[in-house]
Amino acid sequence: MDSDFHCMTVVSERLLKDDIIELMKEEGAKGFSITDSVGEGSRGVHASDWEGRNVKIESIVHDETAKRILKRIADHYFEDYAVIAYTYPVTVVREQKFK
Amino acid sequence: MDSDFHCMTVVSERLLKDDIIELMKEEGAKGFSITDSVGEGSRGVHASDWEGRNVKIESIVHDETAKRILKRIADHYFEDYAVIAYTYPVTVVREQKFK
Amino acid sequence: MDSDFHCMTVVSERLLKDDIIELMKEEGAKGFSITDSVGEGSRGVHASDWEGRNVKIESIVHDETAKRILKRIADHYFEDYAVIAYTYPVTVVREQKFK
Amino acid sequence: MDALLSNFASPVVLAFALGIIARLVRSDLELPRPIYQGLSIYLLLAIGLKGGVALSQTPLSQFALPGLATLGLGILTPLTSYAILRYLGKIDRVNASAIAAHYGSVSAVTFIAAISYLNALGQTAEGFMPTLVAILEVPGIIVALLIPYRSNKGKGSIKKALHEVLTGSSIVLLVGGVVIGAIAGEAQFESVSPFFVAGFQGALVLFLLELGMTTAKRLGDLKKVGPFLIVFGIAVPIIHGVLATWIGLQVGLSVAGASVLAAMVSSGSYIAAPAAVRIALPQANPTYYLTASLGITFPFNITLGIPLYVEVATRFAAWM
Amino acid sequence: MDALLSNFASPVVLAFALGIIARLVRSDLELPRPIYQGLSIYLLLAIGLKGGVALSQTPLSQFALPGLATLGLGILTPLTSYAILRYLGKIDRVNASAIAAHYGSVSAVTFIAAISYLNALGQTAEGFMPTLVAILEVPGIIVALLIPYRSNKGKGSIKKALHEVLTGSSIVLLVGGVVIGAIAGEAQFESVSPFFVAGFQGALVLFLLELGMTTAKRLGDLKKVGPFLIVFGIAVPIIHGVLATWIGLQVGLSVAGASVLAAMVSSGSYIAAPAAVRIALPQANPTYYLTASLGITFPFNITLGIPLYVEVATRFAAWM
Amino acid sequence: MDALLSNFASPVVLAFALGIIARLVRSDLELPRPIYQGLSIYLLLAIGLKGGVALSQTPLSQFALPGLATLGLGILTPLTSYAILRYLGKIDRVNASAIAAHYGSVSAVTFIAAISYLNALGQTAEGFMPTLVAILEVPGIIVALLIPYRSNKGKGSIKKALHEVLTGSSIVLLVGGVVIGAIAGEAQFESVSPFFVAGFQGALVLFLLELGMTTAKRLGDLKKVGPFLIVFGIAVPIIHGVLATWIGLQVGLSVAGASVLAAMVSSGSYIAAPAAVRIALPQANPTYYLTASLGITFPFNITLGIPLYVEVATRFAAWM
Ligand SMILES: Nc1ncnc2c1ncn2[C@@H]1O[C@H](COP(=O)(O)O)[C@@H](O)[C@H]1O
Ligand SMILES: Nc1ncnc2c1ncn2[C@@H]1O[C@H](COP(=O)(O)O)[C@@H](O)[C@H]1O
Ligand SMILES: Nc1ncnc2c1ncn2[C@@H]1O[C@H](COP(=O)(O)O)[C@@H](O)[C@H]1O
Ligand code: NA
Ligand code: NA
Ligand code: NA
Repeated sequence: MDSDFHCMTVVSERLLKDDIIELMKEEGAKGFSITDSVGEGSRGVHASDWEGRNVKIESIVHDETAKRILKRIADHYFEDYAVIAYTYPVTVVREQKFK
Repeated sequence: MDSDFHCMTVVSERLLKDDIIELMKEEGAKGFSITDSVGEGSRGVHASDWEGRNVKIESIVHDETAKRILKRIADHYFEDYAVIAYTYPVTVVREQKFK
Repeated sequence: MDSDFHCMTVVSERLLKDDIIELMKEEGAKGFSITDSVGEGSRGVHASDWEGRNVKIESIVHDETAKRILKRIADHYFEDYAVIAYTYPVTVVREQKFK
Repeated sequence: MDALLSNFASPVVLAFALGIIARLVRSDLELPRPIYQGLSIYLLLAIGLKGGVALSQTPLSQFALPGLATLGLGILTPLTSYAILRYLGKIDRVNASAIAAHYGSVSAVTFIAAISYLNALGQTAEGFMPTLVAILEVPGIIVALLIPYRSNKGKGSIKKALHEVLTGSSIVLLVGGVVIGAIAGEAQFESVSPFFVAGFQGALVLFLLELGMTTAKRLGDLKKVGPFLIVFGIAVPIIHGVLATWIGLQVGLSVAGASVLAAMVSSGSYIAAPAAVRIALPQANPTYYLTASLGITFPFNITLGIPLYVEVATRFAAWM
Repeated sequence: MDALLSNFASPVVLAFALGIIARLVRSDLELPRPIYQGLSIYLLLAIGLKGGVALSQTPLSQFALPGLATLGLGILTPLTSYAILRYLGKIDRVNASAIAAHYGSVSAVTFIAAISYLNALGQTAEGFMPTLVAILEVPGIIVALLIPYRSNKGKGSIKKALHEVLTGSSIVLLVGGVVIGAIAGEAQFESVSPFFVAGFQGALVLFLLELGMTTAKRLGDLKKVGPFLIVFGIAVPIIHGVLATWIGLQVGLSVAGASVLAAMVSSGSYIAAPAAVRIALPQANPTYYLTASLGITFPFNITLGIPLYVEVATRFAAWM
Repeated sequence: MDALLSNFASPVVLAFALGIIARLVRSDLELPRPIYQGLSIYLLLAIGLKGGVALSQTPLSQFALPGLATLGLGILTPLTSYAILRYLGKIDRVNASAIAAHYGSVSAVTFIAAISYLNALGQTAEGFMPTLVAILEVPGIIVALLIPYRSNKGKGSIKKALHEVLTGSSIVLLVGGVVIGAIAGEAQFESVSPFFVAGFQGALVLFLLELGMTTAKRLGDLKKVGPFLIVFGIAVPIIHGVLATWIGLQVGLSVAGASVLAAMVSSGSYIAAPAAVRIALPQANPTYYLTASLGITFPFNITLGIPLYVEVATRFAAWM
């Protein structure tokens, strides 16, 4: 078992889905899982009110990768878009799957 | 980066959704995300069998807030309703978003 | 509050849903929550492309239980199926609910 | 007898049976939830609209007595149900009123099934019947929920429960449909009638397929609820149904109208009532009330109950 | 006047009102999202198909002028909107062009409501109108979005926004439907017409029920957007609508056709435009543009606007 | 030739093309999954019901031979497919039987498309054809899956796979529909026929729009599967189709009936078979079997194959 891995989680308006996945892959994520989500945050209405729901994107990545993704998402999207991001350590087996 | 934050998670029958969100806001949660969920637990049939699915409510909140929410949910709802609650530490950036 | 508990998480093609739940119960899980999920991983196309989405199965279980489930899922399913599994520690109240 | 057989050969009843069988053989057949919800919105709005158009052509005088009678039955039936559950069944106060709330209210699908059954026999009930469904839906729930609250046994919020039932989607769609239909009238309704009228029976087939699958889940709980509740779930509808037939004829309904009223009054709610009861009486056990109303009374009514009420209404009418 | 009243009694408008009321009384009524999406696919494809079948029977000469006029209006209206927002409303450049993009594009539902309204009056617009919707949808958005980009105020990607709007589902379904309808022709279309024609009005009722609920959410934002935008959301449609009526008649459209063109031109998009604007101008505030187009202009148009344009078109035609 | 062209102008085939194009231009168009599932439940139940009503009017003697022939073809086609894949294509045992299972079973949509195509030509196949679909669906899968198990190459559970395919939703709906239709008979079926018959072709348009989008995803995998499988996916349906046409006519089917049988037999399953194969042979690569049956054979059949089988059947019949 190996605990150098993190679950990198992003909840954002649906619009950003493809961009965020691309960003994650660029930083080295090998896979991801997406669930539909609705929510409320600090912002008032956002386009997703009309266009559809939020997405929650999760990717099991290496520690360092998570840090880089977290930073890039904050830099690029926090100002203008409805998005939050966080990460937490997880234990996996057969770590080669995520590298 | 800041790790005094927790992801407060509640899985409950849909009926309680609005009440639990209200409770979380009262305790200081600044936002939340909801996903649909189905499940099975210690209870047998519950109304959500018929009425719809469970909801999973997640909120990134401060450490202390999570503790208070956890306690209040256990006290108010554990006896009569289909609900579980747990919390785990997460790392966020730009913590002001959650305070 | 008690932190000997873990959230055991499995993301797999829908096909395996019932088998994985059975496996979890055999190992002592007392409940679980399922959400719909779509994703991409190391494998290319898998049957779920056509048949439906992935499922994300989460179960709050004791530390030791999580370890056993993780191992069995890796042994049985990692080779031929689209599935990942990981676990992380959570804090719960009224632990008897999960034992 | 013939009529009974023909009921078993109706696509609607057969689809219900297919749903049960699909579950029993553990098929993966599943009507997606949004489709099920969409169908139920469609069905409720459709009966509301048709009822509204009919109501716009009904003089108030003709509607007043049946309306009052329905209200009276809505108040009476939860009380009789409660008394039987409590004193014959020895069921505790909270669970007794939880179940009584269901039998005080109405199952819209049973109502629809009754209408369809009569259509197949070539009979038509009064056009304002959907309005009676709306009248019947709420009071019985309130009456039953008040029982434990009067004795401080309620842990939940009766105010919330009341709001839930009054603004629940079935009431909004039924009453909303009736009002829209009444304002629009026949001419304006024509443009939407291929959608809401011609498609109705077929949509009902899909809906009952799903309801069959849901019922099958409940059947597994039959042994949990015990023999008393099973007898209750068949005997009480018969009692209430026969009573409603008689009263319906007395207040001037046709044989078809009295039969439909009987189907409504005898039925147990399984949408509005469970939601309200869960809020007002969270400590009541849903296995009891869901199994009784959905697992026993509903299948009984759509197979044997409705033909029975029509038979009884026909005989009563012949005497009168 | 009579026509106006009859519009308020149409099931479609009444369903919209019911949706608003359901939200105001905090009902739990909800049309599941997949149903809503399915309905909008159905409605767009249906108007495309019908338009295509009609187009296959229209000589190009008859269609050329109205097509060009629509294109011209699609370029003009975002500019007038922008000017009014910027110089009368003192709204900043980014938000002004975000809102202008919505009024340059078109609301397909307003178009459909206009067609239905005219049908109820016994009038029929030219069959190629859906093609005009497709022509009108895109240019206005592009024109409006180019304004801030010319002055380096755009932070998002206009290329992505363009792709979004050109391949957005409404364009694909409308244009695709028109092409399918034109290739298939009347004979082949017959087999699918019970589904796409007979069911249309009824499906629209369900759709507007949901749109009423969405609009109600927007109504709460009315105070946030201030009085200028409220006046804007009513006055600008009237200006654009009257202009379009006049031009429509000049290029040879019938009274019905000119009225429908007016409804289209005056309407604000709330599907294609918000998506594109969110991508191209993420810093613009969605509360402004969504509330204006969906919360103000849409309800105005389907209740008062459309009857007004028909009235104006009738009078213009009498003068000419 | 004319018939072929008219097939390309049918709304159903054009909608399939639109679906492919929508994906190629990367449109965000998407039919929500629950709608897709709802439509497929509707379509399967509808063909079952219609078939059942027809069956109730068919003497057993007329049905026995075609039924047996279909069963025989269901056992033969997976074996020919396997032999070709294994010995001409040099594909390993597991993947060969995985693919063979698909060609042994049947694509219900291809069946429906054949029925529709013939209707457009003014021809009607025997009413009991849906029953043949049910007979054809299962045996081919079992035969193909038994091959690797006999030689201990199966890692999964063939028992589970069998249960899956026997209780799969397509079998339950088809067989259930046939039984309901047969019991209900023509008179009882009338009330649901506007929903299940009149709406059918239109619903099929929406369904094929989605199937076009799914197919487009598969097209990207064409290079992964290599030239052999592409040739296989066209040649084998032709072989099986021509054979089935001949046999169909021999056992007394009409030209239309034999053509529909050919479409069924030649088609590759992409709902029941993938699920069963995934369970019984998890190590087989889904890219191969999904791309072959859905990416190659299905589009071939609904555009060129079906008109070809009709042509062949017509000529065979002329000889006989
Ligand atoms: N504290 C929070 N906890 C969980 N989810 C949140 C939180 N804040 C925001 N979200 C989610 O992120 C989305 C965007 O948030 P915001 O940018 O704050 O409007 C919301 O719609 C929620 O789904
Ligand atoms: N051990 C568990 N792990 C994850 N989810 C659970 C667990 N126990 C219960 N749940 C979820 O919580 C809901 C209510 O549980 P209960 O109150 O035990 O019936 C269930 O329907 C599940 O969705
Ligand atoms: N690194 C990852 N992080 C999150 N989810 C993943 C990851 N890799 C795979 N998945 C999920 O697990 C499923 C199967 O993955 P795979 O077996 O790698 O094809 C995918 O469809 C994803 O939903
Ligand atoms: Na009742
Ligand atoms: Na416009
Ligand atoms: Na085949």
